[in-house]
Amino acid sequence: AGGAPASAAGGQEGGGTFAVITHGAAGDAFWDVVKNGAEAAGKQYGATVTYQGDGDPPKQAQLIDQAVSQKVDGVVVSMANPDALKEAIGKAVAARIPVVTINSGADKAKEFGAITHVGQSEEVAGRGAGEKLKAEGVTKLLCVIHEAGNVGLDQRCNGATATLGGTVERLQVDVSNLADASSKIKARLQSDTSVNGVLALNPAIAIAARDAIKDGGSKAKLATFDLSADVVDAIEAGEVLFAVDQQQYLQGWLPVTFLYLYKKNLNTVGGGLPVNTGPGFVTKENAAQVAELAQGGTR
Amino acid sequence: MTSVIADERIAGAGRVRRLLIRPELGSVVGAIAVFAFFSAQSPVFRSADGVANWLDPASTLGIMAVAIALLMIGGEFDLSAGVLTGTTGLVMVTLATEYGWNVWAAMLAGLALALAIGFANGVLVVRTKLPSFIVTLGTFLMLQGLNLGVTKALTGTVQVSGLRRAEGYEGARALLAGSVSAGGVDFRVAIFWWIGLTALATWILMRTKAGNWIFAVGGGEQAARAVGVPAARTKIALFMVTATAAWLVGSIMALRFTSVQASAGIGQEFIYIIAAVIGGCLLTGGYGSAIGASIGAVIFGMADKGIVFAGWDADWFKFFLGAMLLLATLANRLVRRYAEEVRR
Amino acid sequence: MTSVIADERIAGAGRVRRLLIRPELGSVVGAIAVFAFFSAQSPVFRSADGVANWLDPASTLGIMAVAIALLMIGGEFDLSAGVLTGTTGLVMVTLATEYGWNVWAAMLAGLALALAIGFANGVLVVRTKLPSFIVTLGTFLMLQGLNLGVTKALTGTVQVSGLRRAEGYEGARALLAGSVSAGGVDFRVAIFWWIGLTALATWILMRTKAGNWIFAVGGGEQAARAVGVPAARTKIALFMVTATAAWLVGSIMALRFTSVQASAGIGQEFIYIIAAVIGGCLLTGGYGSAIGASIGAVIFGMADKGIVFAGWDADWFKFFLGAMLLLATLANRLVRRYAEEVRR
Amino acid sequence: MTPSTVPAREQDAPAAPPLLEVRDIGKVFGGVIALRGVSMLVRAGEVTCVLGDNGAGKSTLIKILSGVHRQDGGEYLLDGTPVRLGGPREALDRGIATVYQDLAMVPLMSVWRNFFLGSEPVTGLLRRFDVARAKRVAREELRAMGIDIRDVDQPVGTLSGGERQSVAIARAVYFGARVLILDEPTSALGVKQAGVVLRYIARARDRGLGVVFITHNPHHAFPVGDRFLLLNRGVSLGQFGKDAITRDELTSLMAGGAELDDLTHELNRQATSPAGERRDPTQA
Amino acid sequence: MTPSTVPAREQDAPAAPPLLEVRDIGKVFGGVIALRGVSMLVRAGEVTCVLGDNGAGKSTLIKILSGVHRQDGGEYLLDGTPVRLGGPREALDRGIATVYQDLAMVPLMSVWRNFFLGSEPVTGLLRRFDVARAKRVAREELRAMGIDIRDVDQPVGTLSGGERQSVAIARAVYFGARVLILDEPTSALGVKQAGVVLRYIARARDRGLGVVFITHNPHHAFPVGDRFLLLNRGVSLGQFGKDAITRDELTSLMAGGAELDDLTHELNRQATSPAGERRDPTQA
Ligand SMILES: Nc1ncnc2c1ncn2[C@@H]1O[C@H](COP(=O)(O)OP(=O)(O)OP(=O)(O)O)[C@@H](O)[C@H]1O
Ligand SMILES: Nc1ncnc2c1ncn2[C@@H]1O[C@H](COP(=O)(O)OP(=O)(O)OP(=O)(O)O)[C@@H](O)[C@H]1O
Ligand SMILES: [Mg+2]
Ligand SMILES: [Mg+2]
Repeated sequence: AGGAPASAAGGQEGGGTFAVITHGAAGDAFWDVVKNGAEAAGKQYGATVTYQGDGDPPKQAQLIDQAVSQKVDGVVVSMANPDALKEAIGKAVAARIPVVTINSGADKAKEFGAITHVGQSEEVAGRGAGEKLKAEGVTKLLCVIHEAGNVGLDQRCNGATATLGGTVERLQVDVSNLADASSKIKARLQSDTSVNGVLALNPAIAIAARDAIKDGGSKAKLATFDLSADVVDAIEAGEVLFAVDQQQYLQGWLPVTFLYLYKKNLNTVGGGLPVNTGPGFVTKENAAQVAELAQGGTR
Repeated sequence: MTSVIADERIAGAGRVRRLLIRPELGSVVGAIAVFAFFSAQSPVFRSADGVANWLDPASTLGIMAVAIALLMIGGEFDLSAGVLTGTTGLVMVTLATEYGWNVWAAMLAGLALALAIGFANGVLVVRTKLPSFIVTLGTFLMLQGLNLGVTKALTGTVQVSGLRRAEGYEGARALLAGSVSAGGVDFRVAIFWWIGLTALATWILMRTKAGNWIFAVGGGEQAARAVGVPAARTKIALFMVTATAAWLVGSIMALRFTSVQASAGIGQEFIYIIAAVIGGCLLTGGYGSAIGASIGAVIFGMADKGIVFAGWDADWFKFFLGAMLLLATLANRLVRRYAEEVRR
Repeated sequence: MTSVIADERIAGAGRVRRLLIRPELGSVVGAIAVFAFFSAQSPVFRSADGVANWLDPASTLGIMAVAIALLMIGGEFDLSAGVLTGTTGLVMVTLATEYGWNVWAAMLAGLALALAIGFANGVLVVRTKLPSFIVTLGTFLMLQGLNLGVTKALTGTVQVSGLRRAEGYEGARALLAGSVSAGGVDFRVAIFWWIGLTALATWILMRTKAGNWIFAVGGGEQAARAVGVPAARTKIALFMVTATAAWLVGSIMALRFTSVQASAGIGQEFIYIIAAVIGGCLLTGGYGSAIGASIGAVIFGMADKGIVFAGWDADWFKFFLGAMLLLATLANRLVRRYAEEVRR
Repeated sequence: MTPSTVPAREQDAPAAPPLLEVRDIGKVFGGVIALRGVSMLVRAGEVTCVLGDNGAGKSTLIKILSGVHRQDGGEYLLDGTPVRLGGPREALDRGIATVYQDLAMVPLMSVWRNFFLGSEPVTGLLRRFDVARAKRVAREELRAMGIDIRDVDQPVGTLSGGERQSVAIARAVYFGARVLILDEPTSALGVKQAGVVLRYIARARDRGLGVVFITHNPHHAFPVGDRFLLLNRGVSLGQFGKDAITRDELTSLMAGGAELDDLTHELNRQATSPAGERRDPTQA
Repeated sequence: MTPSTVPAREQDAPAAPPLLEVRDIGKVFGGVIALRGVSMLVRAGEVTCVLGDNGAGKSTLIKILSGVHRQDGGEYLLDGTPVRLGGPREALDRGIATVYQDLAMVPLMSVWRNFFLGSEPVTGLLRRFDVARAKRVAREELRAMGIDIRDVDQPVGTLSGGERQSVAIARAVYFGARVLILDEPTSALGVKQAGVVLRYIARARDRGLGVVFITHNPHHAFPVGDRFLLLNRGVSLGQFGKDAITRDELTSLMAGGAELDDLTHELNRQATSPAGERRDPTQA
């Protein structure tokens, strides 16, 4: 990363400068893979990619404003809260900076003037998880939210609720204190023995949930979003049923590619229709293959 | 008594040092250093567009930092101030969209709620004599729960939106969240609110009874009480001022982004305190200035946005931010240390 | 001088009140109240299994709260303590997995780093005379950036894992992160570490020179310095003690989960302070107890888990937590107020 | 000399009730009884001295009079009617001004801000704090007391012990009152400054104020005192009128024996060995 | 009487250097000159009194002697050799014990903890703080001073002003030293307690200690002082030997004129109108 931004805008050998601005907090396992994808694409095309993320919509909007001030060659935005970003994206469009939206916000992308949308919403991913859990016989599901008030996490739980058919209960834990998270999940399982499924939304929480289920002697089935080496191990050991894999690496790689092509060649992909990246599932069958990739931060 | 014309016990350098002793002057030096640093890193940072850009977050932060500075000079903390900006925004947007209120009416309702919460904070602190750190931590957590619980109960999601369509929106927005064009660059009106409030707060601190009382309740509550300062009333009023600032910032944000997330404002409370402390407020109360807090907000805003302008890797963002903060406060301190030696 | 056998100026209720005046006694009452409340809500909560469950997070919180309490009695804060638990864990796991170190050696390296950071914090605070709130906020942010930046640079992901396969893992785990079975229920060994450290800290505070110095530098640094207490050394040592506790907790967590996230520990620093304050430590320093901080950790742990046991709506979780905290500290305060009246 | 059960001059006093009276008041701090069954009265145009050993309860009594503490028992009367003071503000509003031994000042605030704290002069339509006047008055009043402050903007925390005390006294005197309470005002003062304070006390008395004056220095107490209240270990030994007591009796009362003169002789002997001394404190 | 440029008794003193000497020292706080060109010496077996108005710089001088402040100019000699004190700890280690006017105690700590602060007695293998002994000694030493503390566990912040002062003095005396510095130790004390302190000072002198004693009370200064250093507005007016000065001269020196007696007469006149008075402070 690095490099002088504004001066580099036109000067960089052909590549250009693209700003990726998401609603993921720094260090979030999911968004980190997006970042890796975007940066890898940038390297590939000789473009400068700057990545910024902030879960607070106003701050995200300010980051977009900043990118516009720097006159970048393209902006990639995740739209968890389209309303709040409307003005900032409008500014970018007005300044003739091409915008690609990623992850959520597919329905607003066109309206706001984005050239295309990549990924699919958290809600859809949640639906997939719900369906699969239902097939496994889960009737009462615990959806573990590790960041209260985060729209993306809430949408995942909503999606699961929509397709599971049974009851979905939420539990709030703190991702930065796993011992505490583990004991809270255990407490919930101990006090309500009818819970027979747990859906973690983060790989570290999945490991904490696995320990909680084991220690508490519960029979609950466990599924998670996103991957880590530990989660892949757990899937292979049968402790975790599956991990929802949105292949978010593509949500970083593709938009940079599209913007690069737009800049070079004025290409737009799919006539502005959304490009879907997932959901994929990592299960016992394909865990071994994915394991290596997860170690490398591309899955 | 012999009355001397020029007191021989005053050292020559007195005047210069006296100027430097003002709580905010150290932070001015820090601000200049940070500005110079990032200007060298990125030409956009020092362009009019860039300045408008980093002044924007500095303005809302500054409004809160000034209020928090008053409160801190008065010897108390308010950890609920950040989340209260979210609460007032949520109330306003919910009333305007779900219940069809006029935006102005919804804003007034938000103000009433903010004042009630500020009053409750103040009364709890004054009555129970618990440290305000703990009391407002309690209200912070409770508000956080309320924001989420009520929003979910009413809308089924963790955010409310659609304020744009509400009646009276355009007018309110122009007043609080619009922008003013100067030399082809748009500056947010919040910047003017911020400057105005800083001036007002400075005037109150330096030139009114109330200001004297604020310094006194923070610097020696027992002594102040003993000479008849209404300490309880002063403190309650300070909490209400902070709540009002939170309402103002909450409304500015809601009007600007037309939607509010239930987690809005969480974690900001410490940034307000940081800005006030960088600006020279003592954590123990009784000392500080409103201008200093504003400059603290500028330093924070510059460091925060400067790192992005400079294009440094986001993974290291916090590292640079921490280093900036330390260096800015250190510069501040060195200037002050040169200027004074206080015995306790 | 007339020497009186029984001083007529001591009121009858003296003994009882004297007992209640101890900083931790108010919190004991708070703890009993919270326990009774949740026991009534949920039978599992009061079962041995339930107790083992909520004692588990209380133990790691308690270890930190005790160290932070010592530091707070000594008049300082450490906001970097939470993220330092993550740093030490990351260092240990990285060395053991990426570089193939023995787990014990990796732990020692973590300890050395922690001590260095504690020392740096202490020296910065003592030398620059900046408030420790600001200095450790700086190191907090810097460590947060380092944790993420270095982890990503080394592994390409935001976490390090695979400690299980490292040499010496089993032994270290048994000592720090294992469990002990009592009556068919597994209790974590961290609980015993916690109890032991609380006892040690209490002994140091009450029965050693160093304890006397800690109270003195927190309650009146100038006065302490004037009678020859090595204030700077005492404070630096306290920061190093806090860092050591963070290392211990970081190691416990890493050994238990065999992987560490770059974000581990962020935000915990305030929970430590909350526990210490609930346990009767003054934010202004010079007053408090280690046992109190431990009980504060228990109260926090019970409230935190009790809400889950009681099955209340997760959206409202923070609301209940805030209410609990307020009530527990209020109970604490009422007991103390009955027992004493301090003039400043 | 015997303590008068009814206060001195009670007989020849007119029917007018005393400015301030407390009857049988007590105060307990936690397990500590600081004061028990103490009565005293303050009349217009008289100086009441409160005498007693260290820890006798003088400051505690003063704080009850000035509304800082609420008494645990007994009655508090102002102009003959029982009152319950809500706090120091109320006491001030009723004309009771106090210089405290330990609650004097806000150290971080400047001299002039401290001087006017709680009674700020205001000016203009906006009722703003009249800073220029406050600085001028503070400087003048202090100079009148013999304290030549370099700079009224200096924080009180950086003043010398006696300078700090002078600011508190100057403030109480300046704002006037019906009752002026002074808790060891002269202890940290130089001879010259103490003389000025004694003169102020006399002038206040002459203007018809009731003054309560605490001091350990019999040379300060006797010249201005009209009435002497003796406290010992929290209980009252009675009030004495000036006519009922001589200077030497007073000195010996304050010292528990005519110690100081003894001492002077003893010290002048320059004994190298303390053996055989009448009272050797280090051997107690 | 004329100030001796060489200190009094210098002539008949043996060649042994004084315990402590400062030459031409000064101190500036920010823009405030607190002390300029002051010299003094402290000899074994002598009491040096430092006299001066409020704000003259006495406490500042004392703090330089005891290592709290570092002087801005001039020399500091111990036993004739120049030293640079690193702090109060070093001063203590070199045998200089001090009772400060304002940095006395840690209010939240109990009496016995304060008493032994910085010099805790230890016992046992683990070198733990000998609490039982600390409590006993603190109680005994205070009782010896005439202060009968109810409970040595009481926080110092809840003691009366004089009690607090007594704890500080008892501590300094108990730990002994070669030089004992006392900054207005008697100002908050009752006559009885002050007598005890003066006796302590005399005993310390007789044991061969050098004592520096600050007081505003000539009745306290004269009986024990051997040598008097006069400060005025931060500069020295010279040191006087006891033989070079009478009690009345001393009193008048301290007061800037024989004010107190004047005052007594003036106050006894009970003048209702202050007009025509020689010096009316309120009209200055
Ligand atoms: N808040 C308190 N808590 C406990 N004890 C207290 C408190 N305030 C005062 N005391 C005790 O009450 C007694 C009387 O104190 P007070 O300050 O009234 O004495 P005093 O007569 O003013 O003494 P001095 O002449 O030394 O100032 C003292 O022994 C003191 O220890
Ligand atoms: N830290 C400081 N900052 C500024 N001025 C100071 C400071 N310390 C002392 N001074 C000033 O220096 C002068 C001397 O103070 P000092 O305390 O030495 O006086 P003193 O002779 O002890 O008086 P007193 O008899 O009233 O105690 C005072 O005028 C005071 O205002
Ligand atoms: Mg007193
Ligand atoms: Mg002094």
